[in-house]
Amino acid sequence: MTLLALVVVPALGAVGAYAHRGTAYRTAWLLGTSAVHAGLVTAAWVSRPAPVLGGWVALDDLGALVLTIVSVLFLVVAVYAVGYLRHENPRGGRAFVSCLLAFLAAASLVSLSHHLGVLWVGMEASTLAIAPLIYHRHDRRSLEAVWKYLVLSSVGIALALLGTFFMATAQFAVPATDRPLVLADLVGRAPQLHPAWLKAAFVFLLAGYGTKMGLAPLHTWKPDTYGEAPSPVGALMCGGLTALAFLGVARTTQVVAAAGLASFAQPVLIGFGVVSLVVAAAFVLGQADLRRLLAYSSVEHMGLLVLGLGLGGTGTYGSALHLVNNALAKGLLFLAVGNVVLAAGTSSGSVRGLGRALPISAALLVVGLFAATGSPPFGPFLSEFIILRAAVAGGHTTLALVVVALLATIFAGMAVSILRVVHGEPSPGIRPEADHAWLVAGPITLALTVLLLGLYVPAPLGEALRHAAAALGGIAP
Amino acid sequence: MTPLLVGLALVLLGGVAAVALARRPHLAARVFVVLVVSGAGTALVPAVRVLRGAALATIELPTQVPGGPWVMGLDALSAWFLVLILGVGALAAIFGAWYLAAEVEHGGVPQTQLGFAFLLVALALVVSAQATLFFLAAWELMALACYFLIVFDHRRAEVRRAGLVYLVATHAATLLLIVMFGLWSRHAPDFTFASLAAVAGELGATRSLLLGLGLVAFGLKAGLVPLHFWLPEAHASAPSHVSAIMSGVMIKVGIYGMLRLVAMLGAPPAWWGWTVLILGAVSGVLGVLWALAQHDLKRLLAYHSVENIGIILVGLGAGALGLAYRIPLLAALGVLGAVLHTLNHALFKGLLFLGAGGILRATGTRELEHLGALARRMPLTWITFLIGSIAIVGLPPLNGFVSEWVVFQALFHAGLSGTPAALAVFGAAALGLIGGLALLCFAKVCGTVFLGHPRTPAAGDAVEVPAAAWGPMLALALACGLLGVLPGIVIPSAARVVATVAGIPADVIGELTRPALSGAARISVLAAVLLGVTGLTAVLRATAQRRTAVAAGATWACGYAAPTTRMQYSASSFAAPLVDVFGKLAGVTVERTAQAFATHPANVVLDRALEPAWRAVRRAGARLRPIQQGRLQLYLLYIVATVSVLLLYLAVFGGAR
Amino acid sequence: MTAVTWVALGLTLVAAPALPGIVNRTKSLLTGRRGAPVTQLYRDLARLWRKGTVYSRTTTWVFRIAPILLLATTAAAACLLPLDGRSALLTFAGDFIAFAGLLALGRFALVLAALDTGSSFEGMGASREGTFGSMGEPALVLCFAALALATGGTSLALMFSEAPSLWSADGPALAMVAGALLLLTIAETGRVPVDDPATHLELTMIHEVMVLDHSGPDLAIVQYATALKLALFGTMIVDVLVPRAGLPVAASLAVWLVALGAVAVALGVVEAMMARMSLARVPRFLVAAGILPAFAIILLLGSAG
Amino acid sequence: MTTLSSLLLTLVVLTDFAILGTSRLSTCIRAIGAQGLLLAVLPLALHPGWSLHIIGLALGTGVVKAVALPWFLRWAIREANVRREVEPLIGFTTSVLLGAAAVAVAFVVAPRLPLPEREGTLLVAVALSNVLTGLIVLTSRRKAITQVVGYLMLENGIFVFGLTQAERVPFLLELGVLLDVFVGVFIMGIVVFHINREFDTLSSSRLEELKEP
Repeated sequence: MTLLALVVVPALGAVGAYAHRGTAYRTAWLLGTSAVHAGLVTAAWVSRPAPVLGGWVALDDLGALVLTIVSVLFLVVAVYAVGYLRHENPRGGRAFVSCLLAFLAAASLVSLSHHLGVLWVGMEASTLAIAPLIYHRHDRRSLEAVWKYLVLSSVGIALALLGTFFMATAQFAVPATDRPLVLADLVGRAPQLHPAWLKAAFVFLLAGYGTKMGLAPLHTWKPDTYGEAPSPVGALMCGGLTALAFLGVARTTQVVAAAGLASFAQPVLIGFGVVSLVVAAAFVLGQADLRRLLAYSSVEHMGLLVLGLGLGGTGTYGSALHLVNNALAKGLLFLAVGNVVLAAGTSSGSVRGLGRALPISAALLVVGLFAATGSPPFGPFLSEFIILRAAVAGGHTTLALVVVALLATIFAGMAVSILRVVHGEPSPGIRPEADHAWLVAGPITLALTVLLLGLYVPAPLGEALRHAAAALGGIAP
Repeated sequence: MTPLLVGLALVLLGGVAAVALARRPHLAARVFVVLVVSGAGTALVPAVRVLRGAALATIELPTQVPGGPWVMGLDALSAWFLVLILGVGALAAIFGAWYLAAEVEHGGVPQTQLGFAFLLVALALVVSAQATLFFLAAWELMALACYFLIVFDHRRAEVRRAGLVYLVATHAATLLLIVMFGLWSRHAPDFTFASLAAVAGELGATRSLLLGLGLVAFGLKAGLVPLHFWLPEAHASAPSHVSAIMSGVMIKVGIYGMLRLVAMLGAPPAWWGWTVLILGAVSGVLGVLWALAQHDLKRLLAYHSVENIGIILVGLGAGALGLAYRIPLLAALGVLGAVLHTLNHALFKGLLFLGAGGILRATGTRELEHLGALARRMPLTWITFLIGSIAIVGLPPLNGFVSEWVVFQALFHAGLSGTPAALAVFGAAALGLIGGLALLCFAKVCGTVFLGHPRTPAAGDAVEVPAAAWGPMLALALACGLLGVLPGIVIPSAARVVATVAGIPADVIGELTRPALSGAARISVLAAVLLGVTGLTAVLRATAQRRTAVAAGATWACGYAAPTTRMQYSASSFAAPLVDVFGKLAGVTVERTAQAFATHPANVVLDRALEPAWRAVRRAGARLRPIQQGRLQLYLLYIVATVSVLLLYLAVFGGAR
Repeated sequence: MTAVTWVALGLTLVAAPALPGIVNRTKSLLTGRRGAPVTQLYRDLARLWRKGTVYSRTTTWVFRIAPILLLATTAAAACLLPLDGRSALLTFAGDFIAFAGLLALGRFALVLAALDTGSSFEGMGASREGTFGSMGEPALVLCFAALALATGGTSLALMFSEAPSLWSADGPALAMVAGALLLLTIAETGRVPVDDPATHLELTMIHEVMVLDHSGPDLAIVQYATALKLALFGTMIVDVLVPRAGLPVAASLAVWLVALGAVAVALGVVEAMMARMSLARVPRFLVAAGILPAFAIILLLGSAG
Repeated sequence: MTTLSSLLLTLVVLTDFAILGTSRLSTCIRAIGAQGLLLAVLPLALHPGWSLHIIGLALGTGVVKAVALPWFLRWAIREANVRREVEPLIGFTTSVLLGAAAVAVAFVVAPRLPLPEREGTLLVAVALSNVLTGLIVLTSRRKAITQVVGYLMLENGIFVFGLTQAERVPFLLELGVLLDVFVGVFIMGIVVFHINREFDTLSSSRLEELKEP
């Protein structure tokens, strides 16, 4: 029941939010639904619910990680949205909250689906739920952004659908008792899957979900979308939506690894990882616009995720952990940038002196910078360390050094852009009310959590990560 | 360990209190000083006990992350650095409270105090961390705290630039350390230092790689040439008491890292010893040479940090050669020299930077060409600064001499060893040159800042700093004097550090360092002789002068009647003959006109190598930019192309399982 | 440390002012002049000691203490040298660093005193003194290193008492060291061709222009200390060249004094034969002084290996 | 594989060429509608058993792909006053030649694929042809609305491939897929509508404001 409730509650919430006209009512509805969702997730952690719907919907550790990420991030964004909606009144406010909640429902479906087809349906639904949110300003730029987002994501996700069918085709040799595209059966009988179709499925699913993750060179929608989306939506996208897409890639890898074809998948994943890092490094340098900067930083982190996945061994553990850390750190950074945009009216990076004019948000921005670039003792450091260690442990010392050089470049680029707006004499016209409690409470929580995760990985989380790594064919360090 | 934790907590509390009491700056400063000093004092207790031979202590922090527990422990090596961190740190905190008082209305002071407290705590944690992730976390905390201290005056563009260069450099170091520890830990069950040290024997060829990576990463922090590029600007930009900590203490953490690396990995290969030795010699010579070219007081002092890191590394290199070629005496003397010089440099460089801060506050400038004649206006600053200068030049009877003396002996013993290490004796020539150049440089500093005529009204109207400022300077000066005259009091403790690093039992080290100890006693006698002869000569001259007239007059100007202050020898011209000798290496552009002579120093590595490299990287990045030109059809083509490439891969590798 | 050592120290202190006299006398004779008597410096010192002192109003206590410190450091350095050819008053491993350090401290004091006057001339002299001093430093260290390698000792007493007995084995190396020490003596004590104590053009001076403002007893102390320094460097040359460890005490001291005189004569000959070189060439002169012992070290390392 | 299904599949490829070759938007939309209709009939022809599953699939496909979407696209063109030309980036002849090459590739590759049953070959070949021609339309046409058409072609190709698995893939899932495609195209249509209101022409080449400087 819990599992279905996780999807149904936000879906009903979406409908409920659309039903009423009052803004206060809608924000309360948003907060309430996300709190209930978070409660359900907690309940699912306390006692793991059994699979339902013939094993199509189930909760394993990898799914639980993604689900938790999305739920926590959504709660934070919901709180943030309360403050945000006071300053920005998006046109079609009703649709705003409804779409947010619809996204939550779709995301829950993705996290819970143990059927690759359902996974695809959820993924497409989450893509579509986000689209109206990007367009909420109804101007040319956001229109262009949403158009590119829609077309590129749709093409990507169409490729993923083709891959899903390939996966079903790969099952032709297994006994008819196996349920098609159900994860447990795919994994359980992976060695009997047809290798060529499985590999083809992997290629298309990777390209498809990779587009949604924003792996270079499939990332091209990302900067435009992140640059135009409202900050709460951006935070959800770079923390939540990417995690969902990664889950798609991870599920595929899970099957491929179980089939003993990891040696086919790994070079591809590593290749995507390195290319993403290179592209991120190239575009982060000299990037003035803060939100586009975050988009490229997101490309970087997606690269790290598939890199860890591709390295195998402890790298998968690193990836799973990095998924959590990335969501927290990027969510924090995006909301902090959101405050900057609220205060200065632009994310173009032309403001100065936020450290004086907007101290709390500026501090959050700086913390986010160091967290997102993997400085110890923040959580991302831990996961990046594990991934890099997996690289050297796997004998990829050169790769590790290249990655380190790229990470250093990205750090330099991000530090230049972000610290430039923090320091200096404050620009005129910065609205200090962006440091309001509603607007900083969420990011502060994220900052503390991401710091905590660098120092203390709670036992249940550690256990989940270990199982997730094992499911992906790796081990815990 | 408890006093250490309590002490560090007190230090941190001091920082927090400074922020909490931000509305009452005087009270905040006082509370900050009291808490930091008492915290440092408390934390020093276990460190001193360990240095006097107490057993090692460790605890595990209540963290829970992959890679094993976060162990915190104090051995002699940690304790030695802890003493230096907390000792200089407490004095700098006192000075800093006064120094920052003038900045209160500009804002940012409470945050700076907090950052300072964080820096001290992070430094202490770095040297007491005994597990990889803990070490890296403390390391980064140190780096970041320091960054925010450097950009205290972030309204100035050059400060922001210095901060950024520093930040990127330190982040690069962190990343290299990550690779190093990652490589190392793949053989170990967990990431604690104990486990890493246990697998040191199984590393094979990786060991060399680790040492190489460690040298670069820790070298970046220590500021050895050519990795020093971030250092001069950063040290010059930070508030002076922070500069004192950075130059005196923080860069030593790089040395600590190298020592810890040797301690954990065992005897390094000979190439590492040679590299360290040669880089040390190069850093020493170039550091002091570039210092000579400066006329910004703090930047000049920062370059001297490069020089002194060079001297430390010459010692460490000699010690490493001793370990590599199995010459215990050489190993003991080399590392002893390095360890002693680390302490000594912290004392006198801390003193000099505090002095520079006092001068900056009193005159408003750090530009040598704008100062002069401060000896009359600021006598206490002058005396302490002079003591620091004599110490840093390595002249008897002060502490700098003692450690250089040990390093020299190490090099001579290398020469006598009859092994390939004998060539290290040429390092002595480098040390000699460094000493001579340092003398020239500090003659320039003392002469232009404190002696002669004031070059600007600001220098002429300077007022002596209050006790809160000269107190810490005096304490450091007394320490310099004490360790110079009675070096025997620290050598046994330093020997314990050497035992930890070189992996030689303490009693054997005691035997090996006995000549140093007895020599130290003679140095005390020599100091007494010097004092005696000076007194005797003074008395003699006094008797002579009692019988004859002592008159005051104008300086003899070789017949010229009306010399002006503009005719005084300037800092640029003082260093000119030497800068001429070294030519391009000195990194100076000279401006010579009929009326004036001026030199413009450059940060050779940063300006001529890294800046162009950085621009090249950015250009390369810009080359990729056209791929994101906004056309959707093109983006779709990327997807098609990517899928095509993947399908090609599939076609090639798709068949077999 | 015996009474002989004290006697030797006393002799040094007494005989030192004679050495510049010998140098100048030799030079005069060789250039066809009679020249001042050998004891000229004694007379000068005595006269200066009785004269009044003028201190510039610009100067501080630094200016006053510098001559004293110069003499004190030189005298303390004398305690480290085995003047009697056997042992020194104070000897310990690595005392050569103290020797070099003490001389450097004296130089530092004198340079600061020069800058204390605020005069551009003295600043110029100080700058030159510091520059050339710094470049002489590695040469001096390398000389000590060569001697240490030859004798196996790291104290001045061991180095200089053992060195002369090794001529049969390490003759070329020792010759190079002796040559380098001679060059250093010239540079450190401000003799031709590096510096000319007798010049009258301030712009070309090094040492002399730095002490322009010293007068009376102060000037006497500075001149005496310079002479003492010459004696110390001379003694080092003597100790490398002349084996006197086996001689009876009195003979040893006598040989030493005679040899010291010979060194002074040699300096005088050099001064007579050579002209003052341009300032730009001095660094090369000092580098040459460093290369000699470096070669010596390579020779010694080669023979040891 | 019945003759009917072979015929239907051939017609599907022909509609692809119609879309590639035409210069008129309305023809494009008519062709994609026709393709939807063919696809709706295809399951019935392929799986003569006519189970509830197959009938439902055919009905759903017919409603969504043959009726709703073409109607909606036509509405968008009308309401937004779109000019009726296709505006290709490459010529129509070139498009057709490219399409022919793509179809050739598809028909060369398909028999080489290790398929469970031989009869599926034509199905797979047509599926791949559709995917490839869909990609050609997507990358070579300027107008936003033609890109929607290209996307639909791509989806149709995948749908054809999915028919090889129609027996195995549950009905619920196919419904979900259909629904998603419908909503996707619906949203795209709305965006197209807005684009035209904002920009005076419905050419997506004007949508190039967001880029790296």
